[in-house]
Amino acid sequence: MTDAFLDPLPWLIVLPLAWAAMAFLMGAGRGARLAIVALAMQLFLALILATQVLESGPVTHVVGGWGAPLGIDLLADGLSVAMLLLTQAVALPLAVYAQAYFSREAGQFWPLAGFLLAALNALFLSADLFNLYVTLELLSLAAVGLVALGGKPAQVAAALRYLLVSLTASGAYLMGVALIYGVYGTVSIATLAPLMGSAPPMALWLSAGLMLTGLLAKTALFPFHFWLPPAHGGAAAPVSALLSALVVKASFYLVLRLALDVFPNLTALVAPGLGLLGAAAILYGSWRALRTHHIKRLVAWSTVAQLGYLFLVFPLLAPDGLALQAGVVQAIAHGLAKAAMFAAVGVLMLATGRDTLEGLAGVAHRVPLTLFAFGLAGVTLMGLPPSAGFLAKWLLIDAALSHGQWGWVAVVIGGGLLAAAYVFKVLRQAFLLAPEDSRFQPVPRSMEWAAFVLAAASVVLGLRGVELMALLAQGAP
Amino acid sequence: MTLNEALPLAVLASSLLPGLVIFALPEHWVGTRTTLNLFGAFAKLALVGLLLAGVSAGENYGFRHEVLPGLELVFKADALALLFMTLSTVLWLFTTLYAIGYLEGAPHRSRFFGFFSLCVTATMGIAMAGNLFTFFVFYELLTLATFPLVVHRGTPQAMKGGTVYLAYTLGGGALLLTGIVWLYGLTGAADFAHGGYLAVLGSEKAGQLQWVFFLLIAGVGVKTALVPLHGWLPQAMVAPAPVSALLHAVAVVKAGAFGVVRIVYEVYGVEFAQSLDLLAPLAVAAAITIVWGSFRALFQDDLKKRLAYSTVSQVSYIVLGVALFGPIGTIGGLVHLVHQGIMKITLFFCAGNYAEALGIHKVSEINGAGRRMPLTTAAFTIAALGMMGVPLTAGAVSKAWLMDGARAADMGWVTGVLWTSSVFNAAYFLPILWRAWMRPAPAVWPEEHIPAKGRRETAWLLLLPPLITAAAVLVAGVFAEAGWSPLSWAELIAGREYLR
Amino acid sequence: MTSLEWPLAVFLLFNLLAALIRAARGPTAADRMLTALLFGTTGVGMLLLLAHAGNGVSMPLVDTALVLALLAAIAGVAFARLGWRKTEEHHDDPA
Amino acid sequence: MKSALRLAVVLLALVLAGTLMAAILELPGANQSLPAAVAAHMAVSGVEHPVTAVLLNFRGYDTLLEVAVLLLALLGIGAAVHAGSETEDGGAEGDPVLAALARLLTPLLILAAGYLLWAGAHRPGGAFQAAAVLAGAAVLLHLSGQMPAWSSPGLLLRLGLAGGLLIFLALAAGLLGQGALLRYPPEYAGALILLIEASLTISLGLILAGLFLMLAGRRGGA
Amino acid sequence: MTILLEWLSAGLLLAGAGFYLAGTLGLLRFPDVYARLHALTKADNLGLGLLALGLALQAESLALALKILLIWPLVLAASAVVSFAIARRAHELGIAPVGQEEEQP
Amino acid sequence: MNAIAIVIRTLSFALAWWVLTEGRGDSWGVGAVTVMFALVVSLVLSPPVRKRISLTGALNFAIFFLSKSIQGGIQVAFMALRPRLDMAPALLEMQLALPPGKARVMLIYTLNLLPGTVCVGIEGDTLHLHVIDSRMHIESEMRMAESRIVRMLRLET
Amino acid sequence: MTLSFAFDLLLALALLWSAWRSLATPDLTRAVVMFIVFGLLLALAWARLSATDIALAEAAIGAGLTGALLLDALGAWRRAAKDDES
Repeated sequence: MTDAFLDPLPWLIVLPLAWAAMAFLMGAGRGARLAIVALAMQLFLALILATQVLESGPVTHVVGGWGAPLGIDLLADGLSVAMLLLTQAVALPLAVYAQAYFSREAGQFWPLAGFLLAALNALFLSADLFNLYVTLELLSLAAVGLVALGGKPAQVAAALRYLLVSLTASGAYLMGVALIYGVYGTVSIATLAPLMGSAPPMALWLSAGLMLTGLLAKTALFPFHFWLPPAHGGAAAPVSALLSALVVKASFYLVLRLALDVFPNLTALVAPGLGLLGAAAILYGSWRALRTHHIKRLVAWSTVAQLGYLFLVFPLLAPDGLALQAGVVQAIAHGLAKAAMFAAVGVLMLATGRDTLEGLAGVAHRVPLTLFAFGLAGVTLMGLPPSAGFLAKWLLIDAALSHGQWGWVAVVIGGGLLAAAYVFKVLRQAFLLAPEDSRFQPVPRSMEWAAFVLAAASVVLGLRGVELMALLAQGAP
Repeated sequence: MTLNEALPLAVLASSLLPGLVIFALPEHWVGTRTTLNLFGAFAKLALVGLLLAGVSAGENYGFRHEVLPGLELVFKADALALLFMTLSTVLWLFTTLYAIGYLEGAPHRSRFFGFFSLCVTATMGIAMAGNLFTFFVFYELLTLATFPLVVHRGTPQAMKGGTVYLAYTLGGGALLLTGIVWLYGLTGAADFAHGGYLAVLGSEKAGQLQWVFFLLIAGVGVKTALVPLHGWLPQAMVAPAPVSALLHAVAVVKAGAFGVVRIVYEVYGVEFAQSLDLLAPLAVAAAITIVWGSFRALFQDDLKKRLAYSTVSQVSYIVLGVALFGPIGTIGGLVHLVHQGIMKITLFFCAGNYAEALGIHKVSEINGAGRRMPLTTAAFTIAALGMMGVPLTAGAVSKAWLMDGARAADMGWVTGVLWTSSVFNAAYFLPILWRAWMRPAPAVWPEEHIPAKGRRETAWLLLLPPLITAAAVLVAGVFAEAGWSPLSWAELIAGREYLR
Repeated sequence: MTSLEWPLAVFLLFNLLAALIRAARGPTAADRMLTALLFGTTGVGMLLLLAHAGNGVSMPLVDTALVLALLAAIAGVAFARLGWRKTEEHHDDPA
Repeated sequence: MKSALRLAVVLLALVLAGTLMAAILELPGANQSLPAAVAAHMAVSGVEHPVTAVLLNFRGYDTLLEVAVLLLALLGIGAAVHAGSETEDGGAEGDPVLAALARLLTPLLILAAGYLLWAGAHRPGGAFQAAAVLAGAAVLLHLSGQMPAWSSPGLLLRLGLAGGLLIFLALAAGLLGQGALLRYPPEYAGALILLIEASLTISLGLILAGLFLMLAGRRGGA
Repeated sequence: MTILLEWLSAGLLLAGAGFYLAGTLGLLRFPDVYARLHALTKADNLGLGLLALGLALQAESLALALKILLIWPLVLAASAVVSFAIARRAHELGIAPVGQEEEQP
Repeated sequence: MNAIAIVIRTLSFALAWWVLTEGRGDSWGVGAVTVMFALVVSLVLSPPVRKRISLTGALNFAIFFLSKSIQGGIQVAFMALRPRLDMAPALLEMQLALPPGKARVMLIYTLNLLPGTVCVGIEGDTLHLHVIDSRMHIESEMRMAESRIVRMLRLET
Repeated sequence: MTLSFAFDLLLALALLWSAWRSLATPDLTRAVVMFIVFGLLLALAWARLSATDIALAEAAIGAGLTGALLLDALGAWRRAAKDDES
């Protein structure tokens, strides 16, 4: 009986909830150390869970002991564990980063971040459509709160816009869930899967459409991207990092989940459309990133572009699963790299006291480690070897070629070049000589190292794709 | 991990690790940095020596690491790899020495030497790559590692050059990647193999394979500076002299040329390539590049730009040699890989010395430099004569073999191309020599840094490397038939390619 | 007597909808607010009627009515104390 | 332009509404196994009201997360208000007429909240409704000048706000000893649910009140 | 007895509805805020009271009847306070009642 | 004295609980806690005072209040239902006889429910009153209410 | 058509109408009022759908909290607008 206490799965949800609430209890600005210790434990738990899944297949946890249709089941398969690992791996360095970043004014950052992470873990582990809705809500509210954190009018405005989009999207998703419940009388994915016939009733179509639309809006896929740049570009650096690296991935994960496990028949029909939107996102996002002079906006627009890659997966999904792996690897690579990039940008802005590209002149000399981190993260975003981003790109091109769909190859390659264009736009600015009158603030070393660790992870992961693939194969359809 | 697996990794590590440490070093730790640099260079030299001995004795050195299921990083140190590795290692040592002297007191040296080491690591990786994927990984790494070197000075002009460089090389990388993935789709994972591995596909896929060939060659052709993909090379001249030396003699253009060798010989196989009618167009492209590069060089007043166009022309000798069907041409191309390296590095060292000591940047400013800097000018002269193909120099050896190869392959027009190029070579090098030795020196040099009173014409760290490499040009030409010469090594490789 | 609840409920609903005219006309903010207050008291009555119409099953609706009655004052007071700032209605338009 | 956009939105809404209606009318509707399952397990749920059984037992995990959602809503407001606020002492000034009403109603509201909490075990009601009533009392007290707005909650208040979640969470984790999160032993289910609901009533009441009182805390600065 | 109760109850319900109608009409017809407040606080409350009384008569238990009846005083108190608050605010804002011009405060 | 107030309040809260739960006996576990809680809050909000309310006065007031309230409702209803509006609204000023505090609050509550009057404000001892029909005997009504409040609260005038 | 059905139909229409008005009206006061009205109608609707739990919650939240919040916000907005003018 007591070995349930040793099961890492429930603790991955309980622990972040607990430290979030404790951080709230400790008061504004407190809780950094608690969070770091707890996150280290979470990373450890996620690793244990990963080994369990790798060795003996998907793990379930029956909450309340009731079992699927009546109660809620938690499920950890390869896909969810990969996302869980990403979450903890991104969160821990960012926590170290944030501790230094918020040396004075953390406000409610720690509880909000704790709830955000709890929501992510719960989302990745849930196998119940309604419970997923609850986790989405938790996630959105935490994210909105984080965006508003500084309390500046622009931040609050961006947060409100994000909130509206998020609530509408959640509403659409919920409507979809309600319809599914109306048709099949259950919201458990495992129970639903065998019920899905080949001739779905209209309600199911509508349901799939509503859920998909809601999730796309949350993922900020073009043309739903409009809320993202102000929200991610205006928030505090650790917040932007968390949001870009993890939060938008959560809804993508959900789209993937639904496509694979709930609506396999309907997905094929919308897949080309999703791919086209993804391609548009890549082009438009990159173009906007190239045009902006605001360094953080640039990174935010880059997120819009990079999210596009994730949706190229759908037209290539069947039948070999190569593209699925590409999508997950891209999500992970981008997660690590974008967290690193936002963290690095935070350091750069702190060091120069400016937020424009022009202000960057000379940083190559002052904060070389950070710039190096930015460059490494850039390598991943461009999809250059040996990074994880390259693996994703390789898998995508491979899948596209094996389907004979040449167009996507062009998009992937072109997107990589565009990414190179905006990444080097920053780098070359950093290599310029600093003007005489520029002044640099000293930056805590822990921030520089956190950014570097994340960036390095995104590159090193590119050398360890085999393990990741083995993990993803667990429980894959 | 056996020793034979560890050695290739050790070769990589001998420049990678010092490079990473150097990044972290504070700017003023000159001594530590120099020690690390030299330690890495000598360690690599020793390791490569070990490999050379081993390969001559028939050992196989290799290491594999699976990145994705069916996608492996493969390193192997075979004879061809070692040809390139030896060249790079030796020249790296000299370039490092030169750079230490050249950059004395300059800012951002930790960054410079860090990327410098990364750059050589990438070159080693390219040399040892055992399949196209591995080749691509290091090919892109090379792009990334050289960019900061090109823009090192941080001036707007440097930025412009760097941007152009990136645009070309990343674009080339994209083409290369497409070709590689396409090929993987056709064959699955496959290692480089003597005689190629595509022949089994037969002629059914000929159309696809021709497209792939085009993509691959275009991809590596950017770094090789094949016309019309050469536009970045003259722009990249804004880099400091050691970087230019590295780019032109060891790293970037050579990586491209080396890629062409691997693709033609060990992916397609020269016979299969011939059967797909791929070699003749390649030869034509190389010929055009040779003539066009030489022609453009005639009109450059900027010394480094003239040398740059010279490189455009000379590197395609290698490609031309590869495109000539038959062992003799192959030997000519391969040996030129080495010969062009030592000649061109000498020229750039000297150009750097002129600029550093006297502020001479242009051909028109070089009047009388021979009397002011006799040793430098002597080295320059030897290398220039080599480029022209004057007998007893390394250049003469390559040209001779190439011409023989062309005749053997029934491509007589190639001889014409080579002669034309040689005439152009003479036309753009001889005026420089004449000006340097014969014309009187001006009253004031453009920007004199080294006072004339001293015994040496410039710092010994700047002087020694060009003298040694110039000597090597002569040695490689005079002792071409010796067993340890580059020519013999090239013959060994060509023998393995054609006489399987 | 159960027959009386539904006619009355429908009647009260009509009554409410008629009151919406006042909400539309104004002229002051308070006039509009009065409609909301009217909805409050009438809502309590309707909930009681519905509770009775449900014949014991929906007796919890009495609780609902009670809660509504307990909290009825809040909206009106909040309006008077916090929400009513200006008299000129034509300035209300945010555009 | 703006009116065209509005027209588009209206059309979209109409299309959605129409499709929804059609889809709902088309629903098979037969597949209602879940209510039966709930009914079958009522005896071991610890309560008599199916809604409460679902909310706190069968799908108690959802509720646990929802409590966090509510706390987050408050945190979000706190985050937005935090920087720009010039805190004000105590809301509206005293008003004897209103104060009298608040004094009269507050105990009654507390009684009603307690009643709803108790009622939740076997009929509609429960922690959330009770909490809403409590929050109403707090708003009334604030409006009548008898409760200050919250600029930054003190430790005791924070304990009250987070207490419900913490107790719920501690119980959920503690019940891992039974083999799973929130796996109540049937004989204690009723008591444990009451404990959770009671703590939730207080915490949620404070949270809901906080939504108003935190924003009111900024009013002085606006 | 029960018949009588039922008739009484019905009468109360109908009367209550009548007052509701009056309240609404007052709200619509009366000329200014103050007058409309009269309509709302007096007529509607009475309507509710009668309605509650009528329903309470039919309640199954004494406690339930009391519960229903409890609602009325609560609403009365609330109305009294709300109408005072609104009227005072209207007065503060300088809204003159019909029939008496008031100077701006 | 305070003890009596506490007992009275406890009893009335308990009665309210009994009404709310419709007399269910099993509710008293929660009920006891709730009643205690309500009692504490009520004691904090309105501490008991020495003076106690006169029971007869209160009853008297209640009857007065109820009848007047009904009368008020009927009056407004007739006014609203009559085909032609017949009203003479006015703003009156009255001098208050009652002392400030509870008594005045009671008066305002009453006046707001009495026929034809709504309070619009107090300035010092002056009460501003809106009347819907100035032809009525507002003053005497108000004095009646005042006197009943005085009796209920046992005030000395 | 039974009266209960008529009631439901009327209620549904009223819900839609109030929701639409609270969204579409440019006058904020009117929108807030319509929203409060909408809340009350919604409570009635839940009651009619036998979802008494939700009716209870809606009544409590709608009457006790949402109205107060919106009116507070309205006042704050008006005051801010006035500050901008002056």
